[in-house]
Amino acid sequence: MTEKQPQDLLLINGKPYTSRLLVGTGKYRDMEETKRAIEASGAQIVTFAIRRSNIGQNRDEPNLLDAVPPDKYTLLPNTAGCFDAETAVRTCRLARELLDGHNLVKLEVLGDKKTLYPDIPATLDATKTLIEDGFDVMVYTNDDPVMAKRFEELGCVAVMPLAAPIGSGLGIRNPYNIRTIVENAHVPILVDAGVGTASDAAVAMELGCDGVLMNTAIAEAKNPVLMASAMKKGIEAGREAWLAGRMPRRAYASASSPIDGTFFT
Amino acid sequence: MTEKQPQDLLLINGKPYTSRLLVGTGKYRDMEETKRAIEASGAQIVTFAIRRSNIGQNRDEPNLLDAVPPDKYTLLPNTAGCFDAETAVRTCRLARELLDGHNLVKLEVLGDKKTLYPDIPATLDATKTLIEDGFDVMVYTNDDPVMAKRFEELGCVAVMPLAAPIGSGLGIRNPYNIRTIVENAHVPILVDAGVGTASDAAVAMELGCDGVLMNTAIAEAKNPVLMASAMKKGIEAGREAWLAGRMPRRAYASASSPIDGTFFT
Amino acid sequence: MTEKQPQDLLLINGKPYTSRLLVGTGKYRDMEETKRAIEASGAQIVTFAIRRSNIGQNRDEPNLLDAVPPDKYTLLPNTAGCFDAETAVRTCRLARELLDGHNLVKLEVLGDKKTLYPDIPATLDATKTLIEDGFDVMVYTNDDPVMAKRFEELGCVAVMPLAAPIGSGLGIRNPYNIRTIVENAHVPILVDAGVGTASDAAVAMELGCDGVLMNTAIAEAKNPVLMASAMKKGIEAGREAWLAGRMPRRAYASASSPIDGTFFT
Amino acid sequence: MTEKQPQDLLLINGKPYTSRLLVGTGKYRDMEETKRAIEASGAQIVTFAIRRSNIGQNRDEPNLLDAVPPDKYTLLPNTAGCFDAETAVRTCRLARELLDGHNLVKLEVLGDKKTLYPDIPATLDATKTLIEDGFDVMVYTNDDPVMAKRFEELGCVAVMPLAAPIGSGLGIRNPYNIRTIVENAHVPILVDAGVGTASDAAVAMELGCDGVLMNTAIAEAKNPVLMASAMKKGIEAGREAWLAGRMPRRAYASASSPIDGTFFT
Amino acid sequence: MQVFINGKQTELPSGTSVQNLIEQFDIRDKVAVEINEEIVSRSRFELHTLEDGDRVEIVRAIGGG
Amino acid sequence: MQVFINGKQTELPSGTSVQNLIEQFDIRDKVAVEINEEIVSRSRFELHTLEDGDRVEIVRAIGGG
Amino acid sequence: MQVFINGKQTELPSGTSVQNLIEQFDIRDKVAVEINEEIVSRSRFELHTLEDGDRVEIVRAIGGG
Amino acid sequence: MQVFINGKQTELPSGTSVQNLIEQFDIRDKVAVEINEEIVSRSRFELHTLEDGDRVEIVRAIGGG
Repeated sequence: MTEKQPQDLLLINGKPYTSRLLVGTGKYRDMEETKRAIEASGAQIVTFAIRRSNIGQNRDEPNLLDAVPPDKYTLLPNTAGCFDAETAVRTCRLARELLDGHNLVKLEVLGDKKTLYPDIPATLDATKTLIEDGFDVMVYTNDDPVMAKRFEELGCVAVMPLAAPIGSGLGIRNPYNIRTIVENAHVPILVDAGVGTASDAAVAMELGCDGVLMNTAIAEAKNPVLMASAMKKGIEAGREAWLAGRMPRRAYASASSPIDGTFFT
Repeated sequence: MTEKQPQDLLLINGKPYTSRLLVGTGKYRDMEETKRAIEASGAQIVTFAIRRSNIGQNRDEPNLLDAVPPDKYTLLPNTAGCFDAETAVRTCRLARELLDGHNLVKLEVLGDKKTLYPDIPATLDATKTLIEDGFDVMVYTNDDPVMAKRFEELGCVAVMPLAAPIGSGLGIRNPYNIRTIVENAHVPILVDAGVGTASDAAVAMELGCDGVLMNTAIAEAKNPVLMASAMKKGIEAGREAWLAGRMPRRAYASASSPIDGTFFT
Repeated sequence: MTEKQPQDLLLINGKPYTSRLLVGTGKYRDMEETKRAIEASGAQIVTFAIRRSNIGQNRDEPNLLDAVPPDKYTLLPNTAGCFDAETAVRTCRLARELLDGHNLVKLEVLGDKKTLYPDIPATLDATKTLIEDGFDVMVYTNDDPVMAKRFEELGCVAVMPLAAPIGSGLGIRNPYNIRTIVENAHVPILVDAGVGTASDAAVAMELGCDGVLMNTAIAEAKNPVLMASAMKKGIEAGREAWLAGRMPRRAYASASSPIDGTFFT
Repeated sequence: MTEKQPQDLLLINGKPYTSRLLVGTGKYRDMEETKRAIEASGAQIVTFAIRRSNIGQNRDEPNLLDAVPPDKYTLLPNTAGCFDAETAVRTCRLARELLDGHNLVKLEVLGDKKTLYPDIPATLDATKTLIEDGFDVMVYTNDDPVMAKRFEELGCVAVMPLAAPIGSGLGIRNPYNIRTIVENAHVPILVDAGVGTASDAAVAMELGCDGVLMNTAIAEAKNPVLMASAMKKGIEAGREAWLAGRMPRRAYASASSPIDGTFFT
Repeated sequence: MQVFINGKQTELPSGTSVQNLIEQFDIRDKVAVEINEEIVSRSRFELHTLEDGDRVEIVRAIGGG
Repeated sequence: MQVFINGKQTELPSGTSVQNLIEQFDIRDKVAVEINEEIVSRSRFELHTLEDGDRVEIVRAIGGG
Repeated sequence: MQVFINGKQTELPSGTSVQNLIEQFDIRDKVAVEINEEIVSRSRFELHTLEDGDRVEIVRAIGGG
Repeated sequence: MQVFINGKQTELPSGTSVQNLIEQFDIRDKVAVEINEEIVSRSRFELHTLEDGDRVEIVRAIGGG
């Protein structure tokens, strides 16, 4: 819809994006599939993890930063796998060094392996440390509206409530919470985790979210590249539907065709 | 997704369509809005009603057939407003005459004004009469899988179960029925009625439907033209997601990032 | 609630019942379990099937009519397994003879083995024949409000829409339809088929249904006798909740305790 | 079910209860209605608030402790209305004094007036202080499984996740979370807040919860006393259904009556 | 003679054809015509003359779903 | 003579009544009987004698939902 | 002297005990008392005398959820 | 001297710099280095020499969500 494009940009930390779909880089068959899926998704912000280099073995394996060049994408290092504030902070500092001083990070401090829900108190601690240390924090949190607001007040540049457990594909488990978080927010709200298919992404956007971050829903589809395209369209569909203002729900029917002028009576 | 385009066509009565969104022409502010919404929707099949001509008054009101030229769209006359088989059949014959012998019709024989659900026995009667009379019938029915199969066996060229009451915007009330109808079908299954927003359209397609027909969800949106675009994308998103094959649902979490290689332990 | 008992009776064909739970007798481990489950359920109307007698083999197997004595229960023969109107009618006539002229029957004419949904046109035919022949017909139908009304108009003494496929345990798939059927009805509406657990039964009653008939949900529970008791309470809970008039739903919170008088401010 | 009664007791802080329904005392028309509703509910644990005494006015207004005598009920003072840890702790100390040293309290530290969701960090602080001070803490929390486990580890005698916002009547918004909390727990899990009608209470119990605390759903029903009875039965129905072990859900039908022995073929 | 046009009783000179009718009422939309529940095809508008008491329906396409 | 009892072809002496049949097969359940798709009421079991080729159905109540 | 009772400033003779207060205001409900955010146990109502400027809270049980 | 590189104990000649390490192990990926939980910036790889017992972490970007 050319008439809305100009004003409908996602602003994160002052930087504008036309795409509202953020993607991860895990679980793909290979770097080539990763690359093609990201392209099909139209994502402009791409998240990745930090792990030890291989010391002296398979040195020719392809490099993620070649597949996702920093000049083309906004790279978003995440702290996936961290179960305490300290390791999350160390991970962010290594990531900043790795990306030559780039301050934008996705913070997740996990509370339990079964749900991969955040450890909220530890996430609060890490958030404070990182913000003092000059990071721009996009924070993974649960869908509690009170906590979402708290992270905004601490100065996070985006708040990322989960829709359902990471990698579960269950969709938006509690739309009431997400809607309330959106209503209260003055920073971008990005649904992070739990989306399973394109309609889930559309639902998130129709609740008024500013964007969605996903990984498994694309990477574990039978055809990841086609699903990436589906997600791109699902996000756009949901966003446009939200901007367009949906019809009211009615308990009963309402005819689409006029009654008068029927030749039978 | 250029690699799927060639084979992913909707065939109705042997004629191929690239769009899987069918739209109605009721409830718009004016003919101009009707026209722009249809264009934004990308629809190739457009349905309309048959009513008495104005005898001698406002003769200059714009004409639907100018807004929706038969050379550009497949026109689908419907029998909206008919509560018995006879008037539905008469309406189809007038429509065929009006469109110079065009045989494709959307049959609806309504059972009650509160729900606008079909009158199934009367719809069966009208279907038989119309098919004997050479019509290609796209039939509006409830979401009963047994009845959907029956209409296919009678020779309907498409079966159109409702998702929810016409104009209710409640979305797919019973996905189990729609999925069962799709599994059993050898003709196109098009969800007709009940869609309220873009994610509803995506859900219908993710259930395996061949297309969706809607009117109120677009015409009653605050911005119908933008909603038409949202619906176009929602249909494509749902279709691609269905073709791509969604990830399995899981009751618990599954990490997106590898565990090994973490520098903390 | 002693104050409501007097007026809160289920009337079927003029006969009053205090229990609104109707049960089937299939799928139990043995006749003893059948008997104990029925007692625990508090059911007063019990349905059963008609099959050929064993000719000359295991003549000592227990007899259903001993486990469910006609002087203690209202026996409701059903036409389970009939896929056409004729066999359903024959079955009802044999049942009437078997029960010495008892006219109350549960009619089901099935349309397909996968869903066990009714064949609506055949059910209409059988209904007319049976009513002419003096039967009191309780009819199994889909959840289409138009058809439910039609069966009432034909003179059925109760209309029994399905909640979900027989034996699926999926609960009320489409509460909107059930509620609409109830709103339109002047005969008892009994949900038949699809209930899986006690809360499903409560939901059906909270929608305003007059009762629920179930079999699999009790017989296939790990502990059928305990589940029978759960269902009895679930039905009563839902009925009382419906009579009591539930609180309004609110999108946001409403404090249970007064704000004034707090000693902190 | 006499065979299960003996072993099916709710143990809170070592004390056994036969009722699994806990009720509040707010929002009733008068003390008489409060009393009759509590009796109809069968509740053995009753919660109330602490507020300033009236100084010199309407000294003859009925007294809650007369309506809910401590020798008949386990009284559970709550900290409703507290938005910080300090006032919550002060409230608990006043309550203990008021009840002559009774240590059992329901802690809620609220985070926001719109949702009345807990302030999790403040609730953690208050929990630690109260437990050090010898209180037996039943804690109101959100439905985050990680936080629920944290409160158990801190030594709370019961963990009380919300089903939906206090007084919203929306029912169990996120059954996955509640089920996960139950699976992980070694202390009683009581759903607190959000239940709207009897089936909601049954659903909570079918998820394996040990009990439910409610107030508005009873007090704001048109007939609170009847709704109290409905809730009692709903809780028992859900509990028995959970103990009985529900049938599996099936996507398709499964006949209740045997196929063989039909006289028609 | 008296005929019913779209439900309205109307006086017309005998011998009026469908085509005359279309012109008289200045109907510019594309229409279909039914007389006494039988279709009259466009090709026969000139030839088909109305009879006293005919029930004539003249219909067109309008917006509907 | 040959009759079909619950689908099974059976040889019976002519003149056999429904009552004889019930006794011969020692059927103790309460049953209903249909011959050639017509009900034979219990009161007529003694009187009603079978004909060659009769299709006899003897049914009873069993557990079902 | 001036004390604050449930937030209201009140003039009282010095030497007033908590018990005097309860009686003076004819408080019949069972109550708990906090002075300057410290609990005063019921057993000490007689003994505990108020000081100028004390912030006294007298609370009771009321309906709440 | 003994240092721990990505958790593995390794013998290195004293005076080894971070840069030497990168070259010795032929690490071609872009990496970040932490020694004893302190970042060593890329600009200091040449200058920073390892001490006996140092815990060295060499990390890179990999696929994750």
